[in-house]
Amino acid sequence: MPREKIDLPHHVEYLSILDKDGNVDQDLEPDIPDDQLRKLHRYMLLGRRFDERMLRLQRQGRIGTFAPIKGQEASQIGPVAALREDDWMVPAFREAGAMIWRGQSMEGILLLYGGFNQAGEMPEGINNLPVAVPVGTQVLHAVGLGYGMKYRGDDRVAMTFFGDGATSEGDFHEGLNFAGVFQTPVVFVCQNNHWAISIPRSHQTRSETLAQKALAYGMPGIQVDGNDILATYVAATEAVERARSGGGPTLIECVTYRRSVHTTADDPTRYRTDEEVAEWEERDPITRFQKYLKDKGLLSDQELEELEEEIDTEIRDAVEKTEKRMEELAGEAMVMFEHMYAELPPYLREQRDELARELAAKEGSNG
Amino acid sequence: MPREKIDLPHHVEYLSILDKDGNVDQDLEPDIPDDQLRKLHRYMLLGRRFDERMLRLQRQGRIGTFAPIKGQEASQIGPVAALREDDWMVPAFREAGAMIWRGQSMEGILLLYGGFNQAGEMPEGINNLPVAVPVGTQVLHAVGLGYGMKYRGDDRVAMTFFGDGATSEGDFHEGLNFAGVFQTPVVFVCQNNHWAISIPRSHQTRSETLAQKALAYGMPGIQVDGNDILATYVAATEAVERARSGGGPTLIECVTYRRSVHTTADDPTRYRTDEEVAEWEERDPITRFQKYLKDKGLLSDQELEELEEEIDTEIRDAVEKTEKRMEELAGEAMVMFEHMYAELPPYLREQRDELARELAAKEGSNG
Amino acid sequence: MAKMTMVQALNHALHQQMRKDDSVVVLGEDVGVDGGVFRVTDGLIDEFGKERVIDTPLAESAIVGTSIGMAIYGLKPVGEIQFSGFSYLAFHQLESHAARMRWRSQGGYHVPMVLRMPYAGGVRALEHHSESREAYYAHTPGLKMVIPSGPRTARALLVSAIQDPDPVIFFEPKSVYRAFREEVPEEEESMPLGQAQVVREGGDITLIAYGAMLRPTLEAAQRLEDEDGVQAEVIDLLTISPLDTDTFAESVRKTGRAVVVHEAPRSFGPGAEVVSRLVEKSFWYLEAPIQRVTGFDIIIPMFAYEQVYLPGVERILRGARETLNA
Amino acid sequence: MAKMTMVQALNHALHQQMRKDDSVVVLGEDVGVDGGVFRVTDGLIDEFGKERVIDTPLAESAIVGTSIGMAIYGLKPVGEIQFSGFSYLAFHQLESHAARMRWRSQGGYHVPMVLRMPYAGGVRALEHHSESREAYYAHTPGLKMVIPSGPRTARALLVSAIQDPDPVIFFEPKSVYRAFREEVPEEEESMPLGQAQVVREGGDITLIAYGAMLRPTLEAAQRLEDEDGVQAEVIDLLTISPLDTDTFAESVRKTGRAVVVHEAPRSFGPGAEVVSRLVEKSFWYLEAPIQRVTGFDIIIPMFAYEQVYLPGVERILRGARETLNA
Ligand SMILES: Cc1ncc(C[n+]2csc(CCOP(=O)(O)OP(=O)(O)O)c2C)c(N)n1
Ligand SMILES: Cc1ncc(C[n+]2csc(CCOP(=O)(O)OP(=O)(O)O)c2C)c(N)n1
Ligand SMILES: [Mg+2]
Ligand SMILES: [Mg+2]
Repeated sequence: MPREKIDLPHHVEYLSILDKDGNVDQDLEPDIPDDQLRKLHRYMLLGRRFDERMLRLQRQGRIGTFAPIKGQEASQIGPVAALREDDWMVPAFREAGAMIWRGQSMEGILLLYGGFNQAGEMPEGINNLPVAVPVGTQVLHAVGLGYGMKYRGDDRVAMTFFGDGATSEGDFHEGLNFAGVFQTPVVFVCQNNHWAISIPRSHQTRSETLAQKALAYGMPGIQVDGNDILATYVAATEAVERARSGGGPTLIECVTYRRSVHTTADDPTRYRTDEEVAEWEERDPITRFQKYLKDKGLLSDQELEELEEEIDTEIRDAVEKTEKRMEELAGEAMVMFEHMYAELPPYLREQRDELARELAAKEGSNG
Repeated sequence: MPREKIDLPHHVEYLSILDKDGNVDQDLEPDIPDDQLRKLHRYMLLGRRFDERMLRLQRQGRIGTFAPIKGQEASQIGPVAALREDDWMVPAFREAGAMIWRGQSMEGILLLYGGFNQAGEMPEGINNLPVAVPVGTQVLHAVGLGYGMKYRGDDRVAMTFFGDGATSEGDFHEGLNFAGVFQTPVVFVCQNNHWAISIPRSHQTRSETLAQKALAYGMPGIQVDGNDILATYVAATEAVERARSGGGPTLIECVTYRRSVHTTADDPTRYRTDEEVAEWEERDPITRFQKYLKDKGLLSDQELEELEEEIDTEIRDAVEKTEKRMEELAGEAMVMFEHMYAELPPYLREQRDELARELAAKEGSNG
Repeated sequence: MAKMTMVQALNHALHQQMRKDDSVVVLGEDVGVDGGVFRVTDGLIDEFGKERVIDTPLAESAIVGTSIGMAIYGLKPVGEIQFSGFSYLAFHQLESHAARMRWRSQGGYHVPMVLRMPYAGGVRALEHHSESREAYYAHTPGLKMVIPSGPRTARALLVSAIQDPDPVIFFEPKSVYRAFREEVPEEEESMPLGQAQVVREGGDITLIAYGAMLRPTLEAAQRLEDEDGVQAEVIDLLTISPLDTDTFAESVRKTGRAVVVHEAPRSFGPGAEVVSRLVEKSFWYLEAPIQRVTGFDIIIPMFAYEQVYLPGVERILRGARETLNA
Repeated sequence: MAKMTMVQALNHALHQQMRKDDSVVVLGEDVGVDGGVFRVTDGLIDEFGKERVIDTPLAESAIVGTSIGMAIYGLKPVGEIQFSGFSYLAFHQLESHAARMRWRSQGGYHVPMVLRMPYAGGVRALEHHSESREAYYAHTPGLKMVIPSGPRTARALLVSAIQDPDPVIFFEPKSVYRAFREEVPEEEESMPLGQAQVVREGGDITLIAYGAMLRPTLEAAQRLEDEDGVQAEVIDLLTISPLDTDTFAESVRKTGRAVVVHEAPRSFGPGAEVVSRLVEKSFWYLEAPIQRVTGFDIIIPMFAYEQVYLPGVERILRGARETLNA
């Protein structure tokens, strides 16, 4: 008949491998093949440059609102790099980098933010769900995918991304709880970028870390330096392996920072200081990793220059292709009736015909 | 650049004061006035007997479905005993004991389960919300009440009850998170009665305790022996005092057992064993407390007998009064149009008149 | 052929579909060991095991949200919400994802799930256990909304719903669950979704109903014949969305008069859509205003008064007679 | 009097009501420091502080659920849902509690809350940011559902909504937010909820609209006059529920013809209720089928096509002409 502290079997860890100047903790340094290291770097850089380009396109009115990833490259590319192609990735709406790593095209992403229904098409064989806008809701889909994998005996894993803000939503809770109970092979990656639009992390929840929320579901939680791609990669690899081998789900909190606007509709000067942003610039995930690669002899200044050019061309091509595609698609509004159901029911066929007649009449009167 | 365990400022405690045979841990024994001890006992016993009577009434078809409290008396009366009258209580649907302690009448409860709209009336000056059927949803109302108290500078507290099953719902999560962030004076009391209809506690969540879910919200959590009214009272008193003095919310998990059916529509033999139920009979909260009172010289066999009789009469009176009231109210179906809005809009006045005409016509043709 | 209640017929459909197709899984609160609070899933766990008949934690959004993920992975989840009054906790998953995945992915992914739930009044239940809010789902593009009226239609429609490649909300009128039995063939039987049935022919007036309201409507039709010499045509909608306009529009072109019956609140309810489509498709044939005999626009009362609230034979009769005399 | 946009007018109403009544509090995601993503709550936190202008964590159900508790405690919470497409996460709190507390407690408690949210299309936004699903709320007994059409009605209706003792869902047509300015008096001005306005008189046809659809409807009316010599009466519903039947039923008794216009999907949409009430109240005066000019029963497309989806002047004109020629 005591009053005593309860010992919990799980605890919460913090992991960091590359410090902010790019120095590596040799005890923790993972053994990643050179090619893979180069690939990680390439995709982070591509993500950064594509983001910059999209911002310009948006400012020019050539695409609509989108959510930049600047500063979060390591938080999303490290985790997906731990996946196999036949695993599944379930994004929120700020994972352009992860989506590209996983095989989605820049064209597709541009088309999405250009406002075209047709952007929904996923390239053949890519196991990514589409962007999910309602915050936190996609977490459950990953759990369902995970259930399917387990049910079918497939040794696959579902990884889902969400922000610090998303942890306040009921669906986050229900998803992690289901995953715990059913021990589904799911890796929950929280990109804690310190802000949910104007709400700072400290006001989102009173828990000291987001990782510790794992304790509520009897699963391991780990907080990592989200601007350290070695750490995000290592944490995710452990979690993916655990999930794949039947060890159940993991919550990973990547501590990072959204250095750009929330979306292009947002004005962050209303709620945060330039100093705070500048502080995080110093912890840039790409510069840091470049230092590491240079130290390892895997990246020279010239190689970097060449890579930048290559990426630039790639992005330019994608933009050009997409703008052409947008022009082609501009007149295809009738597509809005497609894919509502496997088969269009009669009343929708009538409505479609209604619209087709309207468009034909307009065409006629214009011609 | 370490890999290290994160220290959390809060930990989770377990508290038990009276053991299952009614022996008290003298170090932990609270200083409760004799009258209050007698009152705790009286309401537990009343709760038990009223429950038994309701079950019979239901079996006789005189009331509808309800949720018995048998075995959980200490889990709900201990906590509300820590409240002041001007505090607020926000129940789920299995808190008849707490409701009565807080001043609701047995007549009102019987009328509710008798299926009458009029049961919703709360006696003047009683700060209880009505029964909330959708699991977990009421938790948020307590947080809103708490916000109001804080905003108004009232030194009050809101206490809300819910079950183990409710902890899986998104609203539980959102409620505790808001309470943590806004430091509202709310005490969250989970009656972990081991079952959510047929789902055992172990299948509801993988966390080892429900109390540890508090860590996700940066608030203290405590698990108590829910069949020990001294423990539930002490834990609640601490939490209420903390809340009242601006120390924020607490999660209390009362570990107890639903010894009866889930509701009268349920057949528990489908999902649990008689042995399990029998085991918990041995940990009965009332017998245990009676032993304690007897040891303290606060209860004799004769006093108990008298009390039982007194309670019996009280319940009989309540049942009689309610049955008379039900007869009176049976013809008052028009009440269904009342209290939909402060003022009935025109289309509803029309519908009300429509029904009034229909009932008058029926009356006429019967008469 | 066996005589079955609606509960038995639904249970039969689930057994049969699960035997036939191992991608069919059942999930929800108390659907496994307990067999469902109404016993619709009784015995499934014994035959198919707990991986396929999944007792979930208490979380409606998670039931629907994980079903979506399962369905995308190729399973055919049949989720249960214990009462339709609790489906609102999952409303966003239904509106924002189940209904949209096919569209959002331009056909790349689809969500062949069924979400079953008991709905409507008449069983003396607690608050939130008696609502009829099918209009919420019927108004949601991307969903289908089905409501059977008896054991045989329940079985056949559930089979179709399970086999349908898109998400189907399946409301089961709980007052019909054990109210009567019908012959139900042993072999699989399905019925196309989106097709209403003329269940009684007549040339004088069209009565349109569904779910638990079908039986009182049929009874009213009989009384119209017996007492007024009026031949009422009765249509059982069966699918609320996509609504089979042709069947009732055609009937009203013949009868010129219509009454639509439902338990749901009247305003912005399913009846309004039926009326509107009749105005659009059969206006010139109308000889009288179309009547709505429905629940009132209030919260369905606690059970002591629910029978007064619910449309019954008398109220339907009165509506029909007013329409006939208009 | 000052010329204000709808955003300014709403902001003005909030400032004024908060100054007048310290029980009015504002809460939601980004409503404080950021002033709301559309700036409707701009400046409030500076004047009233963060206890009254509450930046909440990201959780819609909690915004509504805690508002309910606050309202019961005597506050008048004005919650904001960032976009109506995210209100479904709180649907159960609205249906099961906000709408029912007065009823459940037989008048003991009531919920004087307002839930504001931008709705509808036209601003080139992402998925879920352009929906019009007012019918969900209009079909829910216990709620009121209000949609202003311009700065002045927005201000006056928001004042009434805040002062109303019952829960009001307040949809703000975001394409109108900054589209034009209107004179708005400095003094408090309110308008009764549940009352439609005849905004243009005419004897030949009645056009019924609300929200962002009012302006194209008025433009169509002007063109009917200019091009067809037809006098259209235009009614702005303003409150969807309780729906002011009298105003439009009377108008149609005069004109015999009606078109109802909305962005929401057609089937089971608000227009269906308008049609049904016209059938019930003005049937014998109808000279043509009532037309619904509405959004299609599909998910509103991504923004490249949204203008094709949305009813515009041309589509309204066509509907009106068909009705006139029927
Ligand atoms: C359910 C829901 N509520 C509100 C929004 C509007 N909104 C979009 S992003 C966002 C903040 C998200 O914060 P976080 O989860 O931290 O992700 P981040 O934007 O930082 O990547 C909000 C409030 C939304 N999309 N979905
Ligand atoms: C949102 C919701 N889902 C489902 C139900 C049906 N239901 C009523 S009680 C209950 C189990 C509740 O379990 P718990 O929270 O442990 O409380 P207990 O019944 O044990 O007191 C269920 C599933 C409900 N009332 N509300
Ligand atoms: Mg964030
Ligand atoms: Mg329980």
